[in-house]
Amino acid sequence: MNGQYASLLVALPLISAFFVPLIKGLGGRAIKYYLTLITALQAGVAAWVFKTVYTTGKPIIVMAGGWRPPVGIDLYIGHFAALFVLIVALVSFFMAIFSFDSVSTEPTDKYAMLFLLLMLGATGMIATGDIFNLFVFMEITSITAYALTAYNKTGEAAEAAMKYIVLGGIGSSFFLIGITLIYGSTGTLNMAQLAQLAGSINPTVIKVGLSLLVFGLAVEAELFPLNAWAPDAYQAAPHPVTAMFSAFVVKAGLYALARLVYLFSHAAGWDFILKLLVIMATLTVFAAEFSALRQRDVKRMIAYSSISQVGLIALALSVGSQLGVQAGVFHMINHAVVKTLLFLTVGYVGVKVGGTGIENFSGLGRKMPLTAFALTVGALAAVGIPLFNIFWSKVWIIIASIEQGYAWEAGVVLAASVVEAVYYLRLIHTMWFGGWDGMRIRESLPLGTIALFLVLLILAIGVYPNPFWTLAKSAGTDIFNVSRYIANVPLMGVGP
Amino acid sequence: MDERKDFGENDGVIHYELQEFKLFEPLFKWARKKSLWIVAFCTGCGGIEMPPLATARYDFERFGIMPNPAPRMADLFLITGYVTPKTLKRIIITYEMMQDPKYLLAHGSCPINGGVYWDSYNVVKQLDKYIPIDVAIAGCMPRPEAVMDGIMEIMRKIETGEADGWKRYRENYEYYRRNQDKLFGEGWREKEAKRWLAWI
Amino acid sequence: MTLVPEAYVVPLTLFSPLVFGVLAWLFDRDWVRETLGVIGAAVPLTVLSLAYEKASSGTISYTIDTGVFKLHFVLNSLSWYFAFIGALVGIAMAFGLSSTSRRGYDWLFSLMSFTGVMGVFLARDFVSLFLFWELMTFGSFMMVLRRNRHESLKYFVLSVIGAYSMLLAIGMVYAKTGTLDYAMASQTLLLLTKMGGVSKAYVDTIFALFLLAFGVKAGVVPLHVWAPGAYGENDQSYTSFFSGVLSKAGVYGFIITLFVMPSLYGIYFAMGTFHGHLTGTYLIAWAGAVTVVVASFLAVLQEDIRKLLAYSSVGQVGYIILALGVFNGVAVGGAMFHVLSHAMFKGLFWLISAALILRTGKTRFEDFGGLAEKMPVTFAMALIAVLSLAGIPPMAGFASKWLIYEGAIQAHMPLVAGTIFLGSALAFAYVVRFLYAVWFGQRPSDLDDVREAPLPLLVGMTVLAIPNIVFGIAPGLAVRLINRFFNTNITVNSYYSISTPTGTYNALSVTLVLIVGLAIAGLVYIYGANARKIKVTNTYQSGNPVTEEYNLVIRRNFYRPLAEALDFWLKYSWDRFYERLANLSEDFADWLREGFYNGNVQSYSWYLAIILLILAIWGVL
Amino acid sequence: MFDWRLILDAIGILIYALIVGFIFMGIERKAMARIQRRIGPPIYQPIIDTLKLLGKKESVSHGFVYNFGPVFALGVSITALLFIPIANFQLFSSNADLIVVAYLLEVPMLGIMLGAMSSGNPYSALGVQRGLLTMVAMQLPYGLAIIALVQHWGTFKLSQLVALQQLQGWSITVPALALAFIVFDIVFQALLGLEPFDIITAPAEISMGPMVEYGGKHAALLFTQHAVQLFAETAFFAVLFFGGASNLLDLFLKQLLVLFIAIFVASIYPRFTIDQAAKFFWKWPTIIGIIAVLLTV
Repeated sequence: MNGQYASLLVALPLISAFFVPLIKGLGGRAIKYYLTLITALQAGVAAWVFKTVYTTGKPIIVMAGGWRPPVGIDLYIGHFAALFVLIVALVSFFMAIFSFDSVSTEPTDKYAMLFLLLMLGATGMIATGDIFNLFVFMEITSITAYALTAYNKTGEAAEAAMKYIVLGGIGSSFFLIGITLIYGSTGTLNMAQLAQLAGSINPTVIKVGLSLLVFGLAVEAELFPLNAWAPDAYQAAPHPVTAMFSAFVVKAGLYALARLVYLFSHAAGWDFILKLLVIMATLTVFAAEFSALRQRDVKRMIAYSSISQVGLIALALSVGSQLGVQAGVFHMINHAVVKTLLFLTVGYVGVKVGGTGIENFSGLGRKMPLTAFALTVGALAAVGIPLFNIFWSKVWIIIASIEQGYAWEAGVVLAASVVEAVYYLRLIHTMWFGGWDGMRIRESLPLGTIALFLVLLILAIGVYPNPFWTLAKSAGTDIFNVSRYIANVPLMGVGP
Repeated sequence: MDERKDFGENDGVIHYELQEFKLFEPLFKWARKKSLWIVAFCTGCGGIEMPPLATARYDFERFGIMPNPAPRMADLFLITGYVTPKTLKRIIITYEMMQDPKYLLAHGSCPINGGVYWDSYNVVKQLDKYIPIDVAIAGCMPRPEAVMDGIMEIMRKIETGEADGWKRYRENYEYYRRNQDKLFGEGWREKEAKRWLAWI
Repeated sequence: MTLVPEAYVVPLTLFSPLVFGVLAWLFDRDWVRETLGVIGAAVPLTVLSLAYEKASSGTISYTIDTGVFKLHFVLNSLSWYFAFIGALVGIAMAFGLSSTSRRGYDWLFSLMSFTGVMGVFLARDFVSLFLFWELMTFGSFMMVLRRNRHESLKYFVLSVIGAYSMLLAIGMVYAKTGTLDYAMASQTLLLLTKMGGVSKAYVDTIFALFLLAFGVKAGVVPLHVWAPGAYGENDQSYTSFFSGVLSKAGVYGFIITLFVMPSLYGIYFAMGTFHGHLTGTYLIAWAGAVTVVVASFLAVLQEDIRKLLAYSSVGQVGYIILALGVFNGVAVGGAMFHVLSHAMFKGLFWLISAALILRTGKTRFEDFGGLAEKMPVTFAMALIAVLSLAGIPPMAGFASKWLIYEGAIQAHMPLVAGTIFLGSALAFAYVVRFLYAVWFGQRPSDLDDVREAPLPLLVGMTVLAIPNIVFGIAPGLAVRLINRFFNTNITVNSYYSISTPTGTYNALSVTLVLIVGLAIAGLVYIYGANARKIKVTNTYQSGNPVTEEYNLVIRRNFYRPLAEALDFWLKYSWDRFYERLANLSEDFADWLREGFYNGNVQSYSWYLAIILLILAIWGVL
Repeated sequence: MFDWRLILDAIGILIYALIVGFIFMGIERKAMARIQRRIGPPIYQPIIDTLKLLGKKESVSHGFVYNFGPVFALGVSITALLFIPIANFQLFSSNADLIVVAYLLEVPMLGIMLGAMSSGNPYSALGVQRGLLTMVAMQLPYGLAIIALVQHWGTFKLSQLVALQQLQGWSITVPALALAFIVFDIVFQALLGLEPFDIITAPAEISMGPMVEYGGKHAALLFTQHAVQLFAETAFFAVLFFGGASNLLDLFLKQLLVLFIAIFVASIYPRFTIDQAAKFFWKWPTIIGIIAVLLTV
């Protein structure tokens, strides 16, 4: 099993997505079983890739059509990509199981296709080593995301999808213009070669190109002014899809942003972009936290909290030190785990109790004890209480940002996370000590096991974070250390 | 002393055994004579007669007499004028609260025989039936000199041991108690207290 | 040391409460939970007392490597002193809890805060301090959350603000020195201040952030707002631990910033002096003084027993902060002694209030009365606690307050010493108010069937009452302990007599002469006629007959004249100020959400256009 | 362990203090009478009163704490007395200092309050409230006076204080300490419960305040306590400001001087209400005290 099988990561979801119409006739449940099977297979391949990359230590380079990189498109699955592709696969597998109960609207085959394409898009964005290929996968992710947001066929879902399409469209088109500009001046689309030539491009072109690239990805990565679409999209999308949005769709955007920014670290005017990103990230955390304070709908509240945590990751990545990027990646892992658990439990309550308004959550401790317990652990983890996982990464992010001289930004972020503590603890209080209408709801076994697995994962990382911290460190250096990235990619000596 | 019927009186005001000081009795007798504390309880028209005694002209403080508001500490109880049943209730309660070697000085003729109000329905004609009197000073409000003379009389009686009003009250408590109950009716303390409850 | 091998001392003290807390929460049967809880609280006490001579002579260190950070713990004489006080009050709390709370929930979170506070005392580097600090705050918060949401949120927000300002300070220290360990961080910081690598403003901000963080937990005045709610709305026997020991974590923080990081001396000198006193510590002294006065005045005017004890606790910790601020040997020695005596008598007070509320179910003063006959043992404990808090000579409270007086006046801080006098008089006043309203006077009819407090609670009370008397009569014992980690120039002539350069206090002679005096007075008393007991209603009401229905007692706003004298000051209250601030921030949040996420796409696309404009301008320049 | 000379001294001083204390109370009443051009009671009248109270044949009690209150008050007063250096007798003053004595002189108030509170009489409750508020009010100026004193002399030990004053002249002669003297004198008025601040036992208003339920031997105890307290406080005042005394006669004269200042003030001024007293204490005496303290720092 040499490295080339890693291309299955992209191929498998693509092929199986187009098989779905064939088995449409067997009925909704069969499609969902098929979906779970495919996501399970994808998780298996991703685990194998993860094992090989982390045991050999060398990244896997998949060259499309056997052509050497600057000409052919290559998939560069380094430490970060291997780790995150596994996370994407696992989360989609869990959400596939979750969509058994939660997705009820009719065309489930369309849902399954979109689901797989979304997973494909995210995996592709993370694994690709070529800018244009990155654009293509980004387009796939966005378009499936638009469709999935409108999947519930309610008025509110349609409106959210429309907003998402308008903003996503503007963003990706500017991203494309940026790519053409850079391709025009360097003549190559391969990231490694771009990094080599970054210093020699004439300053105005690289400044405009880089800014457009960053702008395009910022819309996808939900930074402050550009994330207005996010809360509505998260709320309107079906529950499993929201979990996938916050767990890895945003992360893919963030990863691409970080990868591109660090690629052009030798370009002129690079530190302005970093400063802009830091400011946008801090504002994201601030705006999202405060607007979640008086939310009546728990799902929208957790959406805001997810946006603010993503802002925190963006701050970590754009701080500009290796420690910052490592802390950012560690936070990505923790955030993915916590947000999946939160959206899973909130979605499940929304399905069972009908609606995710805060009044449905009162007395949940006695109504659905297991879900309530999982939701409490997720909430406490999100707040950053010690013995839970986000505590460690948040401490490192704050220390890293202060080390780089961003003490004020760290202060604002900490102030905002005080607000986060308030609304999460209000939720916990209503859940455990709120009034109770007396009837207890039986919880389904598979979702219970998933929730418990995630809770145990949170506690494991929280109590003994060492293994996950080493993972995050190697993934972080993979992004930050561009020279190693260039060395790993076998470039043909062609082009200027 | 102990064969007396138990009237369920107020906290055994009667039924305690007396403290007999053997050694210092003469010293205490002298001290009781030389320091009489007056309960500030002025009833009837005589109340205004008492302050002149404290002024520079008569000055009863040179005999060690001092007005004292609290009955617990006081020894001398001045009844300074006519006594209505309502006041008599307060007098009895205050008298019983005073601690034992206590003396009663009745001013004016009203406590003796009703005086000017001899035919009034609301005046206690003979105070002696309800409270033992040690010294009575005649006169329809005796002048300060007369009161000073009465005080000298009380001090002499303490000296000789005749001022035994509190002993008489203890020994024939039935007599006093029967008269009181005849006047006010049985259990008058609770009834009186309940009457005022509404206003407090 | 043979019993407990040295390597296991620190982990046992640290983690046994949490482990047993979780067990108690899992096995939620009636007596199983209590025994587990008490064992969990007893283990640190036994381990610490066994490790006494080892810790007092050398140090026992212990590190946990969690990969992300290396957590380093050290048990030396200073941390042993604080940990031992914490363990003592902890065992008393455990006894108290076993009779006042029937829930595993309370055991879990009280023992979690126990672990937290032990971690704070034993920590030797900033991250473990921050980790256990958060754990302690979270544990105590959950105890309050169950009973009152508003108060618990107020408590949590303030202490999280404190914790995050500490995190900022830690980050700033780490940014400049690169290490997180106390000793190394302080050395490098000292060098940097000398060579001018660190600006003065940088050092001031670090100092201010630490002051804020530890001020919140110690309850310095502007930040004390959470104390009445958090201490009051709680299971009272847990509050004995909460106010007795957790406030000491704040005090311990002050000690870290002032002493354990010796380099900060350099920093404090760098901060200049204010006619003879270091500005940094002068500020702390004045913060403590203001806390003593404001908290004591508020305590005197309270109507609820829990609020009174809460404000009094804030006031007493104000004493400690004041003494630390005075920053001369005697005062700091006094502060450490007051840490011990405050933990003892305040813990005792809270256990007494737990017994009262458990038995009568009432908390306001106007419902109590005449319980002295009904609960004689608790009354005796209350007397001990009252004498100790008011600082009556034979008790521990007096010894520590005496040292603080001496220190403050010696250090030529006259006005601060003046506030101590006012504070001790106020302490006297509210303690007598507590005695009067609860124990004496006419007993309301519904309190007639009140029984004595349950046995475990009484055991807890005795555990805290004995040190009050022992350290009262023998202050030398405590001062010898304190002299082991601070060079306070208090000389210990013998276990019962201590003397400072300017004064001496021989507790034994004071006690003996007091006993002789009482004997003389007793003789005079016995000589007179033997007294007979009379009912409460047989009192002098200017002759009027009195029955049980009369209210013979002034239990409601007992100090109305003081309130009238202070009405100018009482108009301003920190509580209302913070409520308005909270509402302001929530309205701002609403305004921001309506303003920004207003739901129409045109405005969203305008935001995109703005960002493009910024990039374009940058591109052109 | 027992050095008999000290114990004999103590007993001797105690009896001396008791008698002189009663004489001072007598002088107080006699002087007030003479000011009002009355003859006034004999000087030893308080002794007679105490004997009469002690000789009462009956005694009433409201429970254990009611009895314990006066006993505790007298006990602590005796303790306070024995820690003050009386003339040339050192007594126990070597092992306790100014702060301990100042505290011991205030603790009898707690004893009286304990007894008064347990008597369950509204008047005594009012008396307790006023007593405590007076103490709270006068504590700040009292502290400031003591601080000024200590800062000037630099020591807390009473015996050392006396020695220093013998050498460098009385505290009165120092200007700053003169201000402290004025403050201490006003506070002394409240400590003794004399006229302007006798709100505690306001006879006309709340019938003897805390002492309303005290009779017989309890009142005798309180009278002896007041005598010992009077002697102790005048001695304390003399030690602090008039340089102690080499022999008893010298001390007696100084105590008389202090007493007469208090009597003259008492016989002139009417009574403050309690919040007026609090406001007064926190205005003038505190300001003078702060000035005194700042001058000596």
